[in-house]
Amino acid sequence: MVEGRQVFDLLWLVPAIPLFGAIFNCLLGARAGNLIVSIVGCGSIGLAFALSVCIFRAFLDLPPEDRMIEFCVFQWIAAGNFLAPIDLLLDPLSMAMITMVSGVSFLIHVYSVGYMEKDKCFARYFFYLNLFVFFMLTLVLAGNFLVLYIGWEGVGLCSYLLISFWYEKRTAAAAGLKAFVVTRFGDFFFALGIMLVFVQFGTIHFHSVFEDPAKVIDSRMAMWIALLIFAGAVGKSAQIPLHTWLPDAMEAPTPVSALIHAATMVTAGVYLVARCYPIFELSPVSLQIVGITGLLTAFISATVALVHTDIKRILAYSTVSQLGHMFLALGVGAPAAAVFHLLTHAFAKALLFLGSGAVIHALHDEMDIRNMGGLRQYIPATFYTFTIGALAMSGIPGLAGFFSKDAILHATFVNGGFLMWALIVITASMTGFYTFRIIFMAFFGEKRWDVHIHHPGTVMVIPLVLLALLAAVGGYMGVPHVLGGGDRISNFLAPNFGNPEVHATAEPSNKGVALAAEDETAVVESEEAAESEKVLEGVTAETLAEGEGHAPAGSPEMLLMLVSAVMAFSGVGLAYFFYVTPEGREVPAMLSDKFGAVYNILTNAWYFDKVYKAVFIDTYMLMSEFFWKAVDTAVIDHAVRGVAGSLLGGGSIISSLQLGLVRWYATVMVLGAIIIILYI
Amino acid sequence: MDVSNWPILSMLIFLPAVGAALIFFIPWRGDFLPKTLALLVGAANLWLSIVLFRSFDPTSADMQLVEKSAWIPELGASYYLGVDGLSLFMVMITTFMVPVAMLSSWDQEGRRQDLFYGFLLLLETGLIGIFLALDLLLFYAFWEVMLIPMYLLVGIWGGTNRRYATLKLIIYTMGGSLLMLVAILALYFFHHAQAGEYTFDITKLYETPVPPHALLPMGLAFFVAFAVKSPLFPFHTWLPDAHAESPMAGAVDITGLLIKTGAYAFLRFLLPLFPEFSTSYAPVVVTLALIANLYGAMLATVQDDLKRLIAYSSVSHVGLVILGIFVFNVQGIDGAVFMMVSIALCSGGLFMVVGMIHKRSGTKEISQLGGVWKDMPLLAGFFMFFTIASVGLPGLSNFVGEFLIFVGAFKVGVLYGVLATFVMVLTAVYLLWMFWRVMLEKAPVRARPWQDLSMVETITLTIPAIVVVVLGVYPKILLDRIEPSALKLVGQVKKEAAQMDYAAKENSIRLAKTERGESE
Amino acid sequence: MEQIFFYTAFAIAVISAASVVLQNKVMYSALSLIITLLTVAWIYAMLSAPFLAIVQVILYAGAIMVLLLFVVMMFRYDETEHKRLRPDLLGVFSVLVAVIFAGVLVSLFSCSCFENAPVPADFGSIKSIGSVLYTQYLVPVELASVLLLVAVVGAVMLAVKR
Amino acid sequence: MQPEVIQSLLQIGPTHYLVLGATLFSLGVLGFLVRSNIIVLLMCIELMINGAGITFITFCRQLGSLEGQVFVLFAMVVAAVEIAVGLSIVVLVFRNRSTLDADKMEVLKW
Repeated sequence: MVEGRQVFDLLWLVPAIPLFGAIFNCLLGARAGNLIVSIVGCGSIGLAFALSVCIFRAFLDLPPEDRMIEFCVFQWIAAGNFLAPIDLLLDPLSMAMITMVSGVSFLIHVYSVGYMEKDKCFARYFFYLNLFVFFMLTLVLAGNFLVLYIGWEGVGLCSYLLISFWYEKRTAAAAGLKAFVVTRFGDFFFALGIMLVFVQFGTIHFHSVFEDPAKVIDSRMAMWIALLIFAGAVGKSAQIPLHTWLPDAMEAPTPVSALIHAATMVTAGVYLVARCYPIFELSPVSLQIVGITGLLTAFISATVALVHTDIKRILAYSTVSQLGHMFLALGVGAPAAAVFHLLTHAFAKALLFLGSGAVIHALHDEMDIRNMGGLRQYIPATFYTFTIGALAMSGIPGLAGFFSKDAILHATFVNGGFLMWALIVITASMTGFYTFRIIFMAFFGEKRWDVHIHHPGTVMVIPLVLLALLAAVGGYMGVPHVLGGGDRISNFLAPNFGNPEVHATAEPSNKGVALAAEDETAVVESEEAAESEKVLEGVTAETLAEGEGHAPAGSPEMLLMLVSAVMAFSGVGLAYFFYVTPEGREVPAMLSDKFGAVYNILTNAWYFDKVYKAVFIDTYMLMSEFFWKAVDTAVIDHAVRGVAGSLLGGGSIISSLQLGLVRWYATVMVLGAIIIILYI
Repeated sequence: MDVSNWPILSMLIFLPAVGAALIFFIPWRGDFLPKTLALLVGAANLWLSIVLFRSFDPTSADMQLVEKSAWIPELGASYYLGVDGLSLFMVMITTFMVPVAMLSSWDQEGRRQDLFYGFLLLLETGLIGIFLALDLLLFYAFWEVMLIPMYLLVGIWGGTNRRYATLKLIIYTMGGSLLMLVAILALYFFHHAQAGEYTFDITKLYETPVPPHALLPMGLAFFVAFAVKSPLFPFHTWLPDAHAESPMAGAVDITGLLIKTGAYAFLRFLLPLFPEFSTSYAPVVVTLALIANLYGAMLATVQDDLKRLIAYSSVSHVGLVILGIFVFNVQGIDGAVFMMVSIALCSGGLFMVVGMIHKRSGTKEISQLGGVWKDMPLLAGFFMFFTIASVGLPGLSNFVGEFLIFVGAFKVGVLYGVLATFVMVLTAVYLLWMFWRVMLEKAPVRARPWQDLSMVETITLTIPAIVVVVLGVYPKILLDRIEPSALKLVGQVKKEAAQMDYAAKENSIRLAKTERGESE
Repeated sequence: MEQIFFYTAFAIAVISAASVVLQNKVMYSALSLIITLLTVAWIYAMLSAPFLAIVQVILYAGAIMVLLLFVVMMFRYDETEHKRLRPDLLGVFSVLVAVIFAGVLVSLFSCSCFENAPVPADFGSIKSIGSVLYTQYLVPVELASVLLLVAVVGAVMLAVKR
Repeated sequence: MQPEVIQSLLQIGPTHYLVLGATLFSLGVLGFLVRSNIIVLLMCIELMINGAGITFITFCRQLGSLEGQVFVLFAMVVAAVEIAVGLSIVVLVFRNRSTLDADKMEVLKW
């Protein structure tokens, strides 16, 4: 095995191999058969994964304090004092990310070999996928803002290409364009953020910016930079104002949704905020804004997921909701928890997406869960892996999701204040509810379809099993101290986010208290956003009553853990009650027509799409139409033609003097003579 | 062979002219021979410019390979050529784009192709002359020479109402340049009043302080002439017509070359000759450039004619270039020069692709196109490549130029930076929407599927594509050489306008702007 | 004595010139033109230019007027339809002409300081004019002959019916 | 009438001839403007030429040089040429338009 320092010199190979794979597939893919293309495609990612594992092992036996390796590939742009070399940075955060990204994408590559083999643009698909992984790895390994921006834009481009992969479908092309433009709008703010950093710090190199930002910029400037960078993250990770593109992005092939819209791209925003955390810490206001946005996103998208029927859209909204959790964790000062949740969520959500892909594959592209059901005995492997993923997702104790979500809940309770905690706990229960709603609707109950089952091939099942394993085991990375775990993830990320002990232990750190105090104002504002779901809360409250109610012993953290577990179980129980037990069958129908207004708000995803279309798109079109017709043709062109017209007019007047009469010419001559004589 | 004593610059200018003469005056039978000759001459010129590139010393900022000889001694006009960081790449992109344009119209039907190629070579002479001339009269001469082949190229081989388009093009530019001639003469006499000797040589004219009362009219005259040629906002209406009606290769030249002359002339003549005018009126010009930038992008969204759409996108990009020039800092000017080169490649590439679609479908209307991807995947690949390059994906050449200009604008004024950067969203909107309407979706039923790219067409598209990638990945080859001249220019402008230090006044970052904050 | 000659010539010339202009019938104006030409020949003689007088008589009265009369006779052109003399215009134009005439007179009388220079006896004779003609003005004479030739050929080409 | 006026009238000097020339010329011009028959126009041209001829001869007599007369000779040649061509045009016009009225011919109107 390559040991010691030199393994890190191969760091640049990690993003480079997928790039070579992509180039190969692009140029020779069409001619080479599907087999070669899949070998090259999966091979390159597998190699990258293996390399990152070696680097990870070498990285582990480095002492914690010097786990920060710089590596400059070559000088890219140099204009005046604006230096932007291509340099890579390896530290615990990026180490964790590249392993996760390359691991998950390797599994997804293997899965999509099975999923896509009948598609005629097989090579082009792997070209885009490899290119995507290349850009994602560049983004994660970036050493300065501009290299991160390269990855950032590249990832956006690949998601555009992959969403509109089936270009024949009008909705796919539309979704692709929508995704690209909305993320591009976020990138606009991110670019401004980079420029502001450059203007303030004089350099865009991460290390020199984040070493000691306090001495260069005051908190007000830090707020502007933080907000701009956060706006970029909002665009990419589909938070509230800019989240409309993610549900539509489900037009992409399912493995793409699994890779891009679950595991990797959408988490880029969280990674960015985590990476620039030192600046965020400088301005508490921006942290609050991040927290609140995260909370709002989590809550709203969870409510929407309750009522949706398309299996992939539910998962999309659940991704948006989980991302909301991560941003909330960042907002309340627990970046380690956010990253931990990111990792666990990646495994679980990828599994869920691939599982749903298998279901859709089986039912020949049937997306609507209403006409699924009873698939349990037909595709058992998918059912079991899907259930493990669902359990992990909804935070059932023992599995991955529980530990990471609990860390977030704890941090919110400690730093965020009671109301934020209450809201997020409700969201947690909703997560449990809609995840298991899919399972009960799809796998249990009577068969609501009649097409011949298309059994997923082994190539598709293996990744599912592996991911299930990861989802189950993943949690033990960060078992909190209270439950006797080593909380290895926080220690591992210590160099990035300061010592973990401060966050995980029960008594809130001094910074935490200050945050809580100021927090009342922000909470009030989120109050009226929550009132519309009062109704639903009523429903969950009475089920809580018949849950186990014994008073938990031990420290408040144990209590918190218990409450979150209870909420998770209540959500699952409710879903079971609604969709499996015979008498519960008509309750959802009764509920939906009783609260009709609330129901269709939720089904139309809070009308975000319609509002955006009316406010932005139509006005923009009108404005450009106006500019074109009124200003360009009418004003400027007219002026130009006016000048030409007047010349022509003048000419014609003069020409009318030619009467053709001999006499007339004679008189003109005589007049001339007179003038001459008078002159003399 | 020892190259240093060759008069490279004059050869660069007059080789195409010789080629054109050969084509015109020798009665060729058929088109093939003159076309190959033209291509050879173009390639030779390209090789010459590469020799020039190699013998160009990147460290020094002043003029190199200078050639000076008496032209009209009585007038004091000298045949004075020189190349520096700014003009080197203009020449190279010209010599590069002309053969590419020839290749792209290789199998273009239509009569008298040999004349077409001859005029193309004449156009190249005019353009290179402009970039190398350091004598105002010589510059003006080449400035007018360039118009004639342009008129004939678009006028004879153009689209349907080409007469109107070419006439508008010529009268527009001619009007502007006459103003400039007046200003040149005024400068000429002012110089005589001070230094006592008549000369058109720029280096001497740089020092002549222009009396304040005459400063505005003369500066304005120069500005209008260059604003018309590099279509800046109020004077841009000739560009969409000229593009919509231009022959396929001709369009490439308009975007690729003609537009750059205006922007280059700003750098070479307006800024150093009238520093006070440039600095005092910079905010006005910058706002005009911003308007052009956003306005061009907006208009491009609603166009139905493909070539007109790309014309407006050129208006938007050129707005950006001029913005880069008038922010007077190294990043801005570096970005502007780099952007000029990359526009020529990206928009040029887009035009060639549109030309190929136009040739097959016979129509430029987007409404009648659709689903081209299924019929022509190779062309779709190139179309996607050039669209993404124009949108400004990092790693391709447009991004480097754009980002440098954004940084330059941001350093000078936050509001300028914000408005300039916003265009990247609009560019994405109209380009990708166009890409969607033309390429994706179901193809309307067609008499016969269009056959994909021929060998010649693939070559014509791959060459600029490779250069775009190379410039995107390794822009240092350009940036290092542009930098010294840009620094010299900035110094020249700043030193002259010391009392109105533009940068100091502007770069107090005003943070009051609310629309940037993402506060919920 | 020669005053009487002058004044009679003056009167005849003016009257016949006026009649050329004012006559309705083209025939009559042609005839009055002939009279005018003859009086002009007479005036030439009085101004001691005998050769010219003779040439005038032969060329003008003889050749041109004959031609004119010949053409007039050729077209039985009925004057009736065409007798409009445009009296409306007469007023305007006579004013114009009067202005020219007055101008000339003014310039004449402002410096009427001419005196007839002494002149040798055979001043206007054929010998003297001939000698001058073929010494100093040889080239114009040749040109004049060419001009005449062209005129003849032109007239023939134009008028011949093809 | 003052005696010197009468005396000047009596004493025939060059001015008298010049006056005659001027009157002839003016009548010619008047005729040309007023009449609309082409043949009369030609005649008026003749008048004008003769008017000019008289002034020539008077000055020639007065200055004692023969050039004037030579010039009048050439003037006559030109007059002859002019009449020849003029009449042939008249013939043509009459053959095509069957009218000689100058006012009807405005083919050249722009």
